[in-house]
Amino acid sequence: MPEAGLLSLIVWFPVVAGLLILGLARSAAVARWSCLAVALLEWIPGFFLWRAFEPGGGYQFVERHDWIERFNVEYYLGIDGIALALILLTLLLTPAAVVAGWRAIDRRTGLYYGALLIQQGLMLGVFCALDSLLFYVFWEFMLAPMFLIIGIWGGERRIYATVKFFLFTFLGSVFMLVSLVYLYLKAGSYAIPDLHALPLTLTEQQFLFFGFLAAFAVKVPMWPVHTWLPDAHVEAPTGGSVILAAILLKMGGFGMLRFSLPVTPDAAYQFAPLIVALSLVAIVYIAFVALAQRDLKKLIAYSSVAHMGFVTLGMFIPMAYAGAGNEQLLALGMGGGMVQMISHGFISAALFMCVGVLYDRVHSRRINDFGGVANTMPVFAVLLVLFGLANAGLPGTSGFVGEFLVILASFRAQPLVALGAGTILVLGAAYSLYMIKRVVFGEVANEKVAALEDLDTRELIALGGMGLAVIVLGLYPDPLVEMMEPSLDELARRVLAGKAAAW
Amino acid sequence: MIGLAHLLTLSTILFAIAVCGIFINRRSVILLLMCVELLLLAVNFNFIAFAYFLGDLAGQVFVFFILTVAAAEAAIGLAILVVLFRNRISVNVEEFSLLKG
Amino acid sequence: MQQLPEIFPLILFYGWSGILIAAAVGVITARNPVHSVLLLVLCFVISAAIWLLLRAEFLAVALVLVYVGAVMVLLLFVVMMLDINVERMREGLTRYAPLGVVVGLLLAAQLSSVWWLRQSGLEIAAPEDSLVFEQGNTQALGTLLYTEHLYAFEIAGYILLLAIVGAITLTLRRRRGLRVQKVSEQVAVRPANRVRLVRMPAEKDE
Amino acid sequence: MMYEAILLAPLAAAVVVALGARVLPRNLLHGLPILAVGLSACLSIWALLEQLDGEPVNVKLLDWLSIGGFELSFGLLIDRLTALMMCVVTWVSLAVHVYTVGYMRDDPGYARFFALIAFFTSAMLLLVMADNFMQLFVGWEAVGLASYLLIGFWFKRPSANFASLKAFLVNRVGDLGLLLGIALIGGAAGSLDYAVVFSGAPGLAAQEITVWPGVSLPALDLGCVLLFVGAMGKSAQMPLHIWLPDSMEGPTPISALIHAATMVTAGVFMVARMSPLFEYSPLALSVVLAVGATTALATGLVAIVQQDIKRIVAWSTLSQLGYMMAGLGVSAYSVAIYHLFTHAFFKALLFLAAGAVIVALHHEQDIRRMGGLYRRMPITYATALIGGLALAGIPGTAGFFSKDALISAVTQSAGPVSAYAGWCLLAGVAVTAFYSARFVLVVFHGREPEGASHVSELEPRGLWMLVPLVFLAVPSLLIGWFTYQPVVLGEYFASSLVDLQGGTAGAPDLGADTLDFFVHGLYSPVFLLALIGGLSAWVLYEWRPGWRSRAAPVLRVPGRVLKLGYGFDPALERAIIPGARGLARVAADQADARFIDGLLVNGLARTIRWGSGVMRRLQTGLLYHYAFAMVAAICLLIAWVILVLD
Repeated sequence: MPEAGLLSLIVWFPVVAGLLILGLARSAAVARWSCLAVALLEWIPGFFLWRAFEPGGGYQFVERHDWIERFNVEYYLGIDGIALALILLTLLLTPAAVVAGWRAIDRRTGLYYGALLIQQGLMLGVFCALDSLLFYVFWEFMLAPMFLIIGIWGGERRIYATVKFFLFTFLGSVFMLVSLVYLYLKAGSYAIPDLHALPLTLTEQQFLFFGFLAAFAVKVPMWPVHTWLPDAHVEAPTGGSVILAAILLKMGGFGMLRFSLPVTPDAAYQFAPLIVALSLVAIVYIAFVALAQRDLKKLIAYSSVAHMGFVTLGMFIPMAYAGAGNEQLLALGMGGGMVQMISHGFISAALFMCVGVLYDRVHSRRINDFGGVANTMPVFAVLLVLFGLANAGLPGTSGFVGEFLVILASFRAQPLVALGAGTILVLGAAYSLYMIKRVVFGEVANEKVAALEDLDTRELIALGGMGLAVIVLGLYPDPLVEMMEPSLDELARRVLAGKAAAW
Repeated sequence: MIGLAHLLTLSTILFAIAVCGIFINRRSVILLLMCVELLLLAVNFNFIAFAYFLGDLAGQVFVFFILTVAAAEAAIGLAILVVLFRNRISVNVEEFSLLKG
Repeated sequence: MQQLPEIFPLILFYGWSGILIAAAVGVITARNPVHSVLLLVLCFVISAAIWLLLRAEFLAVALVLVYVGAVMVLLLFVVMMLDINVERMREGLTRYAPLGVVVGLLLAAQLSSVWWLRQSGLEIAAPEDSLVFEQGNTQALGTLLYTEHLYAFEIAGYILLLAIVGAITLTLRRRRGLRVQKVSEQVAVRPANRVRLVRMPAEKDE
Repeated sequence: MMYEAILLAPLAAAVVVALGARVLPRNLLHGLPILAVGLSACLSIWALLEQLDGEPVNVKLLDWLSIGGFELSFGLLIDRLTALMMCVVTWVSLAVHVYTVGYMRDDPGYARFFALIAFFTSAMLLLVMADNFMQLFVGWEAVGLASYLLIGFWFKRPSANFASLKAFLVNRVGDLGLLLGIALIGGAAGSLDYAVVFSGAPGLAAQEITVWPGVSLPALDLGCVLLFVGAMGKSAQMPLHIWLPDSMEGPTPISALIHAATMVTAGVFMVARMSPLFEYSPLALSVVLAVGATTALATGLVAIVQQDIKRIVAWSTLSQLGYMMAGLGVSAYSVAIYHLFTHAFFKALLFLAAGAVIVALHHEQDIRRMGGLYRRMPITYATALIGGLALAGIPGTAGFFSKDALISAVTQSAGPVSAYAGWCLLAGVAVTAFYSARFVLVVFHGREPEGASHVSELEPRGLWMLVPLVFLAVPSLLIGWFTYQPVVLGEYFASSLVDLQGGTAGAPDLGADTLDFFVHGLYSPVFLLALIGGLSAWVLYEWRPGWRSRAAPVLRVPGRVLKLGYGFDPALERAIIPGARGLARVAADQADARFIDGLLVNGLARTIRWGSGVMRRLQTGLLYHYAFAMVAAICLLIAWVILVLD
């Protein structure tokens, strides 16, 4: 397969297909199957992308054309190892999101599946974009399908949730736009590599850093701008939740690696203690919040916040305390954060799908409505326990790898921070397993649970596939890390070199 | 000889009268329209005066366009007025507060 | 052209100005809207006269034709057409008069202050020196309009067109149940719409 | 290849059984795991023999990942310590596998159980065969997972679910320490490979860790203490011991395999494995010694008052683990491991015997409803007696050799807490003998309870359960005679354990050879104490039971304290759990829902709505208001032009 245009194909194929499904699919079955087919077909270029990618080769598969000449905006695509990992994650998880809505979405299916595919394409666009304005366009457009998915097929309070979701994320990204425009005025270009190379004074960097932080912190989401997430998750249909948790949240972390760290390295260095503090709060405090949840989806949503805290912690802790020039430590922390993102993508998607499986059957998400599910759904119970344990960071599952690396990096930087982060070992296990204890174990709690049917083939394939991914990533994360490592090393070098001195 | 001051004073007085008119006539939309015409007239006076005294026809061109737009405005305004009256049987300004927040 | 005394235009100006101001005051104070409109017509006519003094012949004529001839007639038409309760319209006239006067005076004072303040520094060229007025006013204006301001002129045309269309659409009243000939339907009709051929089984004799 | 087979055979069996639970015939469901573990067991013996006259072997399995200067991989390190542990794990596991066929015969979760214990065996092997800290942690957590799933095996029971959750979480507290310790060592040594870290131990001892700006701690002391916290969790040292008695909710084979013989000794193994590090940290060793000795005595006392047959053995396990830790604390690593080795056999034996009794009595676990079973269950009785004697450390049994050597090592050490530890352990001997005797006497002697006439050990499970009992009884009784000489006195562990402080060498009480030590043991105060303990149990439970009720008023308060387990469990259930829940509720309902979401987020929205409400009132909809505003604005604008611009 020719490498030129591969990225464009990956980005636009689902968008076009989504538009077609949205416009043409007359019956639910057609919409479902064609959407699934498109999502699976995307794996083919994805596979070629993966095979042809060379770790350490800088930005690859570059496509560069003029877009808006007047402002020097370009259609500029290209990926490094970090983006590739997230692209593969997106490609792998989209079919799961399609399957997740198989039963639950029974009205306006064409619109739903169209929106899902468009969403996928736009998210891939974010990962591929090397022009910051293009990045921003994808970034903002991405909100629209999710807005529809939650707003149309959501639960009772969906309007509140969508408005909250939209306002939060939109408000944040507007600040990013301001930062981008400032950078453009300064650099005369929107190309991300140019922005990386642009020298900036410390004061400039401070303002820009907070501009970017506003956008990315909301997306991650970091404490205390996280409250949109539980609401959005609770109201979203399962497929929406899967996409939201698995991929949308990763935008924040990705953005930090693309912008916050390399564009404003000195400010990042300066404000790292702040980010670390926020991350710690997210890990410890949110874990407690999760412990008290009565709604399955809320619990998982809060645990997402806590786990994403590890991502930001990993990215910033090496800078917060270690001396400059400690590239390896920074690469370790960022690598931990990245692995954590990928792993959390699978785990949270799977957990939300599990909740969806239960919700499709019982139409409830309250933990108290369940109990003894293992009696009637043994296969499902095994998978849920697996994902619960992965969520608790059990070694052998992917959840462990990221946490391990981040704690390793944290301890080297600041032992007490590692201690605080390490409490996730106990707290994460507490809320995950406490949930499992109440849902899966025990006697059959009520007639609804007694009437449960175990997974059907589609669900089994989707969940089983994710389970396999979680275990494989946990036992053998080397290929993933190898893919990202050169990019991370390069990034770490760039960040630690700083900019203010150059100016 | 007529000076610029004469004309400007005249237009000022005319303008002030028209503004007064807007405030005095709190009832009729028609009168408001008429006051607006008066305002425009006052402004036109200024343009014509300056065109004359500065020897620049641009002022007159401006007046030309103002007349055009004012004619259009009057036509549309009156049309709206007619529709309004047809629906509400009144042209009383105080009865119209649809835009109230 | 016979030279008139210098003072003559000034006298004309003062006279017309007086009438103009009086008419304007009348416009806003007349109890009957019809009177107001008529007084406004007077205002426009007088203005046209003053504009003639300022060598804006074309505009003066246009003012009379367009405004007095068209707009004001339209206004008068509307006023008379609409059955306006004159007495009710005039309520509260005196109530708001002081406010109106104050606002008007304030504005007048401010506007003139601009003039008085700036007067000293502003050099006004003598009107006779200007070459612009050598040729006929209409010709000069026309030249300007059709060359330099052609786009604006075109746009003005569109605005007028829009105003016409707008005014018509707004006031056009579609009455329900009115029997109107629909020509397009009549032309487009097909035999099948009008005649239905029915196949009936032949009646059998029992 | 062989070494990989040892590790992977049980895992493969577990996977096959788990996936084929519904399709495989019953014979294969237990046959496959037994064959696989049997294979591992035989290969472990082979590995041990290889090690007896060979060099340690290091096998690389898989590159896990490498990033930021860390190269993490899975690998197998087989030296003498590992080989011994492998033998213990696989052989006890094999016995338990066989026993399970009988014990779990009627359970609907038959396949699940075999899959899990086979998985556990693999995980435990992964732990002991690890050649780096990361893999150690992976194995560490994997055995924890197996333990969690097996304690909660009967998932319909609320008590089992609670116990499994408790076990996992308490273990996780310890794991946190272990993980931090690993992180510390990884950071300080720049690698997580045993070889690299151990060879750099002297350098590590000189490093300092800045915990807080201005506060530095010796890296190795901190690291070893953190590692030991991990060991405290897994090996159930006070105060992290609370999960182990509750873990008896799991099926008895599990209690024997995981919660007596293997997993709980992982902490001991780990500290021994880290001996090159601990040797440079006298502080950490003192902590180990103090915690171990305290646990040994305190938990032994609790065993006296237990009425549940399994809990007696469980608390005694805690006590014995304390002994092992104490041994580690005086650098007598080989002796501690030796005690681990013998303890694995006799404690598994005791558990399996207890299980046989439980099954025979139709899941009755209260010893007050037992008695006189020696007639009905002679083989079980004989094996339990052997186990009890070994546990009490009667000279000649396996327990004697290891425990006496251990006590000798501790009492002759000269550390800061040695005296305290020595007294604890000596007192513990009497306590151990007392509860061992009580266990045997109350269950097998005394008056037969009503309805016990039909009890038979041959029916219905038969040989499946008796063979493992006999199989374990033999080493419990005899193995000391063959192994004491090389392991404790000889140089068996010379290549794998580092003993700078001289914990075992120079202890004259250890005897010149095995027989010498045995004879020496007969005269030692330890034996005397054991006799006193055993005899007093005989007096109170067999000869003069009435004395117990007479002593009752005096012993009420201490008895109550012991019954409550010194208040750890009530503290957990009344303070820590409700406290955590309350904190969670406050965090969720007040801080998050009410403050952040309610006050800040929705508060902002409300403020905007209020503001727009105010602004809305300006929009009256009345024309002249707008007109007035416009004119006023024009006035202001002109005023601004006049006053400011001029």
